[in-house]
Amino acid sequence: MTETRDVLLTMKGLRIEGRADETWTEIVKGIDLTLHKGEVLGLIGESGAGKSTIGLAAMGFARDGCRISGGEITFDGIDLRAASEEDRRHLRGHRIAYVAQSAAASFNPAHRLIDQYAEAPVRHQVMSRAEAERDAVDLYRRMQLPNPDEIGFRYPHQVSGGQLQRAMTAMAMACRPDLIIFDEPTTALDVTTQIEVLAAIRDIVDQFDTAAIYITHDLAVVAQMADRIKVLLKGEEVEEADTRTMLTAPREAYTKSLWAVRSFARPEQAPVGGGTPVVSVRTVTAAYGSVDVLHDVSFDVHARRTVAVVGESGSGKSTTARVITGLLPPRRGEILFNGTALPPDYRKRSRDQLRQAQMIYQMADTALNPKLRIRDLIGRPAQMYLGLQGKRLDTRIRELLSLIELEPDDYIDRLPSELSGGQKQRIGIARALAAEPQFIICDEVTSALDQLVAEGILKLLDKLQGEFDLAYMFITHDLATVRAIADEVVVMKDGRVVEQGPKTQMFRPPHDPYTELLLSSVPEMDPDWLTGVLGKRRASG
Amino acid sequence: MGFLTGLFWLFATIAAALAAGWLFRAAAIAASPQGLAREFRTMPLTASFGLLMILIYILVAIFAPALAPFSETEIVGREYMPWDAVHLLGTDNLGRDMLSRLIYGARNTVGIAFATTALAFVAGSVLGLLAAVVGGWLDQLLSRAVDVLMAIPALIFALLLLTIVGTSILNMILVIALIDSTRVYRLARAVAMNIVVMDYVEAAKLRGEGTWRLITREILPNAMAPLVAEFGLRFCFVFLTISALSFLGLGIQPPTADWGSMVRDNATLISFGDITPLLPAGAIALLTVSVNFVVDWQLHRASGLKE
Amino acid sequence: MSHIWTMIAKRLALGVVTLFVVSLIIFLGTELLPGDFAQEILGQAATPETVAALREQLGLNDPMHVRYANWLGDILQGDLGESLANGQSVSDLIGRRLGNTLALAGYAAAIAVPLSLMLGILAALFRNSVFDRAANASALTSISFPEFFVAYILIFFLAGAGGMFPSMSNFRPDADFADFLYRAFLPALTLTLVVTAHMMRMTRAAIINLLASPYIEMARLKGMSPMRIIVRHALPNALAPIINVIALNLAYLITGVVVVEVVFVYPGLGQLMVDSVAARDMPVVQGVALVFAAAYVLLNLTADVLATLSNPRLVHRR
Amino acid sequence: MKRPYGHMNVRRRTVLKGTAALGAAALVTPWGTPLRAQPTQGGTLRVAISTGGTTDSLDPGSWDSEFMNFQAHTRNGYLTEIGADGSLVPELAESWEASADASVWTFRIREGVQFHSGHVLTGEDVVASINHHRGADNTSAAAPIVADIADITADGMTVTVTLSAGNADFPFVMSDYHLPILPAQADGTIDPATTDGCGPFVMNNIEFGVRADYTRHDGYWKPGLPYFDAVEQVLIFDNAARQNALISGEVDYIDSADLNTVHLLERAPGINVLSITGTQHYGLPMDTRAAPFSDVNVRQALKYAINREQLVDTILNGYGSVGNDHPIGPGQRYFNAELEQKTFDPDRVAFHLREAGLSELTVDLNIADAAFAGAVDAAVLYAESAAAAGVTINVVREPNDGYWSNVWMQKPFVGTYWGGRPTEDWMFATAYAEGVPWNESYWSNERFNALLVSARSELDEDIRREQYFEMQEIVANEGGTIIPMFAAYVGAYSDALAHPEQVASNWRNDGHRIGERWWFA
Repeated sequence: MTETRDVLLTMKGLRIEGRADETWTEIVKGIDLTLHKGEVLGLIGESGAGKSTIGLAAMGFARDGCRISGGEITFDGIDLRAASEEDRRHLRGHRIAYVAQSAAASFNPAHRLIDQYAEAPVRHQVMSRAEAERDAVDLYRRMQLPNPDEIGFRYPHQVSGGQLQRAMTAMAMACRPDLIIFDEPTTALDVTTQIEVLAAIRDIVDQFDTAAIYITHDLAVVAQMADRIKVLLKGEEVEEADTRTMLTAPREAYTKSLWAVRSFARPEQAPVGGGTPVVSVRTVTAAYGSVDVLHDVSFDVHARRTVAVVGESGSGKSTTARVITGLLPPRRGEILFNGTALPPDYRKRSRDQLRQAQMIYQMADTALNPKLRIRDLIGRPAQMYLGLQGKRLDTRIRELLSLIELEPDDYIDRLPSELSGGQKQRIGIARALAAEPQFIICDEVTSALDQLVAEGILKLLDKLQGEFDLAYMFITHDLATVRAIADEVVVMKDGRVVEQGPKTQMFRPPHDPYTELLLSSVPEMDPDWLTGVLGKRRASG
Repeated sequence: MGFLTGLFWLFATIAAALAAGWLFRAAAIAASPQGLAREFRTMPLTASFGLLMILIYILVAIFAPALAPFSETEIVGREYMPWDAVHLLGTDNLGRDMLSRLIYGARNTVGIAFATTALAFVAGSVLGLLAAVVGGWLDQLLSRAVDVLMAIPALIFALLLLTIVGTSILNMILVIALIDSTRVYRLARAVAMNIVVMDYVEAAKLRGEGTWRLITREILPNAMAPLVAEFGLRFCFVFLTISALSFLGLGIQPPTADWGSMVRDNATLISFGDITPLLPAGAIALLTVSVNFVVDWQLHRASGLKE
Repeated sequence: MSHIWTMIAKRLALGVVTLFVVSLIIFLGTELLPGDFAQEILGQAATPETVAALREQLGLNDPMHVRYANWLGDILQGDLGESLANGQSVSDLIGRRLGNTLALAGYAAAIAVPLSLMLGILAALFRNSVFDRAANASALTSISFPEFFVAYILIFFLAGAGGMFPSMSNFRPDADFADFLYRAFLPALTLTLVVTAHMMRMTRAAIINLLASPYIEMARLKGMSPMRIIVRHALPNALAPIINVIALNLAYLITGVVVVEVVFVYPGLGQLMVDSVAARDMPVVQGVALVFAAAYVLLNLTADVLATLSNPRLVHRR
Repeated sequence: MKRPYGHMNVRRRTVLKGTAALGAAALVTPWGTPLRAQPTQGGTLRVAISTGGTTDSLDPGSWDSEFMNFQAHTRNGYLTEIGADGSLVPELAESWEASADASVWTFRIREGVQFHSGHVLTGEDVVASINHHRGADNTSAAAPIVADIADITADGMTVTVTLSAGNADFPFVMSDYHLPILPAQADGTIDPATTDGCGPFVMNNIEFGVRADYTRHDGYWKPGLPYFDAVEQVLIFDNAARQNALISGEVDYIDSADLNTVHLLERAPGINVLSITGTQHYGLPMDTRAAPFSDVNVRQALKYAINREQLVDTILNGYGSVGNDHPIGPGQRYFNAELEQKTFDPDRVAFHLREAGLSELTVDLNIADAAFAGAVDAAVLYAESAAAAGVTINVVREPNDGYWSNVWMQKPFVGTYWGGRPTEDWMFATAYAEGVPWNESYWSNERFNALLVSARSELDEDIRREQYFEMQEIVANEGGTIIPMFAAYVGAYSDALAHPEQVASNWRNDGHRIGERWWFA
């Protein structure tokens, strides 16, 4: 009796289909799931695993172009598939709430936070508008938002990403639901912000004893949040166990490979003993309009070496890249290439100078023209810089595709939309290689990818560096990536270099306080990590 | 009773149109190669019907001399003869065969409207994309010039220009295209502005690509969807402009048959409940609706909204 | 808010420049027209001597730039000049007609704007339904008929012998408001049919465009009803394009309705402009062109300001 | 009331033929509706006029639209009036007499005529009104017709006009619509912007290109007139709109019906169509100085190559009559009915071409609808019939706007229209005399010019008739203008209106005097 009352949500043999080109394909293939009251279940898997789809199905909801085709979903005794749309609507936001990945995109830009907070309680007739407003302030305070009394009266764009994510969690709590679906709530945040949000979410879930499904691809994060973890792969369950068991003794090979992802690190290289750097950034100060965003930035990148530029969003990493590529001529300072100063504006650079420095972008989706085929995407630089035509061009394209480990015959005539995220990123790499450069800027190239895929990309880049004597400048906010690939590290904050040196030195104390904060904020695969860090910070701060 | 009969015919027409669309779609799927057939399978019946109609209009326009029982301008009988076996739709105000003029009208009207819209699009979108890509003074110059041109009421501006340059068909195409191209420019520039900030455009710029290649390879293919949608609406606005000009005496000049002028010439009949002017007007309306059905379908595909 | 005032000031300055260039273009355009006022007004019934005498009398023999400079000088002092044809003050002439034009445009807009918003919202709500397709098809049909034809059809059904409404809107100067509403109903209805489709399609498209946004999904997951999602969550964010297309159509209602004016015998500015161009009555042509251009500039400005105000990002800076 | 279309055709044709035979102003009364004998008082006449514009003005010298012409006769009085039967009758001039050479005219002004402002008419007003159009550099459209006045003086109620040459038709000239009698100001001039007048109606307001409103002038000198209490005059430019206004009862009278659909209008209940053939004619002038038109045989060939009946049937929809290449209408005093009517005759075309020494003939005809309604269609029809006679006519369509400045009298073969003039002399002197500004065909004929001068001051009726007959023959056979048709004035009115048995043919709208002559039944 107690056992059944304790169960909040069950799914049995859940099947969900998605539509592509007028045909339905199964994307969730028979999932069973049980969630008890007050329990937090972590759903983990790579993109395409069906995590979000299952999470939404828990609300009886299928995205446009998807349909729940089989199985049972029972929430607190209510059969969600059989219930009317009206009834399901009444549950949503009221008894089951949702926290989305990007709060910045999921808050309606046209309304103030508190209006959006109050909407569900007022519409579901849980409380009056005035009560809702009072309640909002209370929850904002509990979520440790600054100025809880007035922050609700701001518009979403006036609030930072981390704060928005907390406000969204507060909004989900508004009706005191029995269940909250957290759909990658911290993926889009900087590490230092992520830790605060994680703490706030965990606190509030504890305080109200709310059950939750926590969806993420980040093992370290789920370790902090979940009581149990379910691992998914391509719409099927791999295994499920309580968190500690799962972390210490994964049963399945796939799970083990996930666990092993962080092991890649290239061997340490001897420090550079002089010689002309390929690229040298010399005391660069740059401004957007009249506001300086870079102050006296200097560093060198040598051949066969990778310099990682680390920092949170707004630290000036990408601006530095724009200065090097010539998109943003600096106000002071200069860029030397093999010891020679480059014209500050890319339009003044020679074709060969342009060829020598290539760039790989973070979002492969926007970096590849969606209307061009792979052949044209990577053939163009070869054709333009090296004058390859016809048969020779075709051979070169195939060569490049082989280099990035894609089967030429299969891929040469595809459109970007017919590729996975990792494959797109590989095309970006091939495009850079096609120019036969000496220097490549990699701008957060792995941050949008699943960890397994990301690791593949990093290994590929490492291999290519050896083969072609490339110099890399690696822009990232992810210290795991730094650990994996960098030779030297440049830490930036607010447009300034706060610390720089060889990787080994960087991961060894003593640190600059900011570097320390960055390092300590990276989640670890230890369920007690978050509690520990918070305890330490409270004690010291 | 009359209302019910009307309703019956309305539904009968819609049913017939959808049936025609269905048959056409089936035929198109059967007749076309694999890739194309898949496109057709996703086509809603409205779009299929629209495509069929456009095809018929094009065929009629091309084969007008073979299809029309009489010549475009020949006076074959008394004025305003009723419908009979020889003159299927009767004769017009000068005694010319109505059906023949309708058929020739397809050639003139569709041809002129298409040429005008196409010209407006080429001019407007090239300049709009150029302004977005090059930016700076060129953008300022073009945008301010377009502002000024748009501040002059289109119809009155057309009237003025046509009076200056004379009312030949070529002049009319040029003048309307000029005026319409300002509207296209604005749209093209706005759309391109969203595309030039994309990383792939930045990549192409850093690669050292020229402006022309940036426009034609990187931006234009990605700006096609909204431009195509605009094309559909512009296409019918061109019809309207031409017929409004005809109304004011500056449109396509007789004896050339065009639907706008044919509506105009016979328009007074409607005051007496005679449906003759509905024929050319209906021909315009049917084509407009068809074009926009197809455009809607293309737009829906491009928007990626799956429902 | 101060940045909005700055924007308004800048745009107004730009608007003045636009007006200046428009007046120059219209002036040159009218100059290029064959014949001049003296010839046109005296027409076939004029001897070369009378034409020459009239030309001298009106100062048409001055060089072009002198005449333009004179005209511009007067404008800067707030004087629109006098009609060459009948010596009436251009501002009086325009003033009367402008009132009529604005009244008709306002009348049509008062029907068309709410109607098209409502239809657009409903079409977005019931997208791809029979209602959506029917609304879309009938809207397209109504804009693919020439204006004058729509007008004739309406007259046939709603006026005619024993009809409900007058076929002619030529009201007495002392007509009251109710009389105006009654007499101007058919032209307003014609214009409504002409502009509704465009605004409706834009409303629908702008809303549907947003339906894939995460915040719309969020609203659905908060259990909000479809109607509320459209009206409360999508519409406020779709306002900018909708306002723009409304402004464009209002500008059309003010500047582009000469055909409807002719059919319904409505004494508006369009007919005045066409008459004056035909007669080469330069001061009137210039005056009306300025009014039209000013209407366009002001409407665009208003649209931009409203679109800005509808976007909290632009109103409430960080 | 409805009748089948075919029936109408027959009726129309019969009436038109009858008109020609009668040689008088024609009145088509719809299917013999009996005319009310007893005019009744009261009501507001609402009239829709077809042409006019915002560029109209109150200055009588500028009047050129039907709108202003209508207001002219509704508001004003004239020295003389052309009666419904085409004869000249006294109006503000009680009587007049001429010197033997017709060069000095003395008018006796009517006593006790009051302007709307209360001012009482004297000879000074007449002199001031005429002088408004006189003098060097005068821009009045009427300046040419008063150019012959050497001197005009008033002595109380007598006005004496001295002409530079004799003119037997001078009193006719005084009926021209540009010459209303307006009150003289202290300085002996008239105020060209005045809305005063001494006609049957007081003008309350006028908005050019839109409307004008009048109320009855209670002190009008013609006993019992006018019948209406008020007149509302509106401008409706669009054919369909005008007809709709009549059908829906918005107006009682429209001055011009769309010839394309007039047969349908006739069938509408309660609507009568009024068709008057007067002096309005359409023409195709050739520049007689330019080859090949300088050869009279070429001109004759072109005149025989046109199918006049077809043009009247198609372009005028039957509302009009064929022309005989001279500008004198069948209703006029000295119309030459004995002249052989030219018809489409390929043999004669061939004959004249042979005479001209040509094996074939190709000419350009530059034309626009501004020349007359349906001008381009007429040109297309002409080209078709001419082709059948072996003459190639290339129809070159010109823009309407600017037609009168750039094409007419500039290109060698064009289209034209004339509202006509009430007297033969006036018409010939305006457009056919050597060297006059509007001699459209740049035609010159010695015999014709001599006859014109002698007939002008000829007071003997028979001699005068003979002279005008000969002039018509010369113009028809040697002149440079093809005049294929006389177009009727086709208006329409509601059943509620009634009019006298005879309706004037000198202008539309019963000589624009509907306000004074018609009444509500």
